[in-house]
Amino acid sequence: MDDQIVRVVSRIIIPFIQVYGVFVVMHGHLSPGGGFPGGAILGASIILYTLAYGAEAGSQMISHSTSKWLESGAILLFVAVGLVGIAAGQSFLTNQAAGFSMGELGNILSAGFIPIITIAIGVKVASTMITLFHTMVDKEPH
Amino acid sequence: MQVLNFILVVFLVICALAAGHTKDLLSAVVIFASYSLVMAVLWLLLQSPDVALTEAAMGAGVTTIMFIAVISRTSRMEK
Amino acid sequence: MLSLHLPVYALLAPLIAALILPLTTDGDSRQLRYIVGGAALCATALAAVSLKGTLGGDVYTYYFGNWIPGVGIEFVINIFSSFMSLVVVFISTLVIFYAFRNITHDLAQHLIPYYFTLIFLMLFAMVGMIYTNDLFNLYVFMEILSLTSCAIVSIKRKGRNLLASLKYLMQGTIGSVSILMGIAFLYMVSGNLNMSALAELMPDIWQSHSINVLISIGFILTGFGIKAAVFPLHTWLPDAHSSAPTPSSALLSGLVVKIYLFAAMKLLFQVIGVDIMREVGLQLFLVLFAVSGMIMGSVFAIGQTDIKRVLAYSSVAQIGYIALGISLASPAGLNAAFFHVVAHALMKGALFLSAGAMIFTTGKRNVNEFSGMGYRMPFSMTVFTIGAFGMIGIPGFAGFISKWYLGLAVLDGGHPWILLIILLSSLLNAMYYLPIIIKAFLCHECETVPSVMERDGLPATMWVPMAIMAVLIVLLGVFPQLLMNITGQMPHLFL
Amino acid sequence: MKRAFLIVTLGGLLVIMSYSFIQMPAIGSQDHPAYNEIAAHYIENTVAETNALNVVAVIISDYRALDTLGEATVLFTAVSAVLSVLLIAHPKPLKKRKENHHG
Amino acid sequence: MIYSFWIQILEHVNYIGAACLFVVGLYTVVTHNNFIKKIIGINIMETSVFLLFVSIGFVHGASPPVLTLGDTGGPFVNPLPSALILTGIVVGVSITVYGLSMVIQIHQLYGTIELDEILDTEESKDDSPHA
Repeated sequence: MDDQIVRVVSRIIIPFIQVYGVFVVMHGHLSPGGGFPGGAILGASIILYTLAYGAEAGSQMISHSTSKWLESGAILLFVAVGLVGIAAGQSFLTNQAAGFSMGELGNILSAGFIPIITIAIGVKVASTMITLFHTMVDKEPH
Repeated sequence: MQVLNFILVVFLVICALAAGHTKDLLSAVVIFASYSLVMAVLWLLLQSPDVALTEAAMGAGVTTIMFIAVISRTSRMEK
Repeated sequence: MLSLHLPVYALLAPLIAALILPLTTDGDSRQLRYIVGGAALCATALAAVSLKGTLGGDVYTYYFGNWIPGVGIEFVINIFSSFMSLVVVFISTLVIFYAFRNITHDLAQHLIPYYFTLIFLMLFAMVGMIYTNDLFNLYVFMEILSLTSCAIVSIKRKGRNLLASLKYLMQGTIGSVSILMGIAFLYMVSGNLNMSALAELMPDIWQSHSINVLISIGFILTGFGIKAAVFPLHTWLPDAHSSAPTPSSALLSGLVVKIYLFAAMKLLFQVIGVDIMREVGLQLFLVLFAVSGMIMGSVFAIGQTDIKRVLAYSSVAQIGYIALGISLASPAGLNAAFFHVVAHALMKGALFLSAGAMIFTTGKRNVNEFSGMGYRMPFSMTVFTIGAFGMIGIPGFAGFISKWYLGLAVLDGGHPWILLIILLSSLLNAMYYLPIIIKAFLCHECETVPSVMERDGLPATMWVPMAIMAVLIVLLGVFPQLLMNITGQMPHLFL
Repeated sequence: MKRAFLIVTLGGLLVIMSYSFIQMPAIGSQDHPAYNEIAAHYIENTVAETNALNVVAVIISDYRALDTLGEATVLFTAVSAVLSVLLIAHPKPLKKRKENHHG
Repeated sequence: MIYSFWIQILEHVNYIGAACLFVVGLYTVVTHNNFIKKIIGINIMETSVFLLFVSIGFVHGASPPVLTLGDTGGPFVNPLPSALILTGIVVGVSITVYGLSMVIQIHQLYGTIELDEILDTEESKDDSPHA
């Protein structure tokens, strides 16, 4: 994996991939896309970084403990959003009636908790893909 | 449109058969990746862009990377 | 108002525990035990309190996000779902406490938080599967359950575990894809995923698209048959259940397979309906599979020497009993099946936990090496004996009651020949349980010194769960009305 | 022999499934039973009820959000399961990684 | 008669293709000894069900279920199957990755990923009493 060309090219394109991934996540409720593909794209950018610079550098960029926190935190955020509904006197995972701001149709900040949940899914999918890949290529020290 | 649909479905079945038939696991995985991509195109044709995008990112992208990571750590040929 | 959300809290408690476990603890700490034990007790308490609201026979529904059923997801909380979720959570809690010490025997320290994470995720999935009233939601919970139940087998990382777990994963995934295919067939003709709505539409669908419904029944029954290890599809079970760590075996044998039977039951009775089942003649078909499982499971168990393999094959036979009760499709049959679900969960739990305690202390797994075990580990062997007597169906233990009621249901349903098979199966059960017990307690050759250690030297987290299970088996055998009063209210929800 | 039996069984399955499929309305026809009032409900009420445009995203994150919670849990389960099979106990990983992280 | 039969097939080609893929995937899982091939077969089975679901939701001449500001005319495809399949794809990936992780560990223990070879080794081990 000591290839200078791969490193230079991936250093150039990784920011673009990440921007695209963030775009897909953020516009999930307005255009095709959403948490799953956006998170997978974000995860793929880190996987590309790992492929170009080696497993050591990749696990330094997103360390194991960081991704552990991201994984649990994303679902906890999801559950917390759901519990807001109960706190507001409605059911679990209630959107409009629980007092989430609906915003203006077509804006990024609209549709109540849908963007929050999309971001949670995106973070979850991305961190999962990174952890899985790092675990798979992590060899036992001989 | 129906003709393209038909061709894609036939291609899918051929890909599935080929992925089962080839002895080289790496080829099988690459055939499987192309299967996933064709599936994504078919879903785009069936007007489900969300599913197509997800399949292209997850099925053809991440799954293939994982398969190749495993093949690089195990053996490449099927006996 | 608060009690309305109790089922959701009972669902979320294990999930949140599973999420924070890998973050806060690293293996053998006191902190881990506090979090795990606290969460398990909390889930049990929540399930128990949510049962209180339904004891009078009330049924209420929980709409997630306040969406109408069909558009959103719906939970149905009735006496069946709240009581069965209490059973699941309670027995899991006992097993979790048992696992604190026992699992250190099998696992490296850095894996222990993940083990409990997986168990809590499994609890989440089981409770969700019992409550849900939506087909696709059922599928999602089912996938969590099948992944976790494979993972708590493979976590031991021995060759046998990995092979058994991979086999389980392959067959289980074929099963779940079959179920998803069945759901697709149902969705195709109805456009609805809500079970109650589907049940209302079912007569019309049966008129217009009977072949789709038939194929769907075929796929769904095959899938659940694989996952619940109904006789000819049971091949993964003995490997997986015998090689797993002891707490995993107790959970998998005692609870997980039954959850799939419950789900199959929901689909058969609440979606397809008894009338269509009778019209197709499905009942006799299912009875045949159940009966052959009752016999063949015991026959296979006789030839085994590994104690946990004996217990695993015995599960195949006991699943046959439950499936028989269900496929009779009469109130008496369902009542007997529900009673046996609880009784078998307790008995198989007691058997696996006591066998695990003996393996934990002596390292012996082969039943031929068990001579004199009754002197060396009297407490564990007594619990084992109580469980085994229950399995055989000796009066005074819980297993007898369920067999008795099953026999009555069989006579009631007009299949008297099955009574002979129940007797034969009990005889076969006795053939492989009694030699173990006799060898353990009546050993003339071996010079055995009675154990001087109190309760076999087991830590309290291990012997207390075993004792609770043994006491409950005897209690249910002597006072079956305690449970019958509750299970008796369930059959009318299905028929 | 075994393989021939398998092929015959699977072929039978294929024929039965195809037979039942042919009874259905053609692909894309609007009188398909699945294209019912629930699908219409999603399309018609999405903007009014949730103020978002992508109906599929609304379904997965609002109407059927519990499915998505379950699905995120499936991913979490997969990570826990893979770590339980493959995680290696590094001698002193925490300290070293933390230093690198801050430095 | 024959001609109308082919028209029928052509009109239901996605459904029948899904059935074919299901059968091919099942055949691959059952007949192959190689674990990676088995996992590919399971993936094919899963995608076949997804194809069936998406085909159920399709409507001729409809637009994708993404509304645009102001204009809400015209038929839209059924959005529910798409949403279900999004979940299904992720579940499929999870199962695949977990299976692959076990394949890695099995390869480390046995040195092969062929089921029949592993069973041979296991049987020769079985002759000696195991602990």
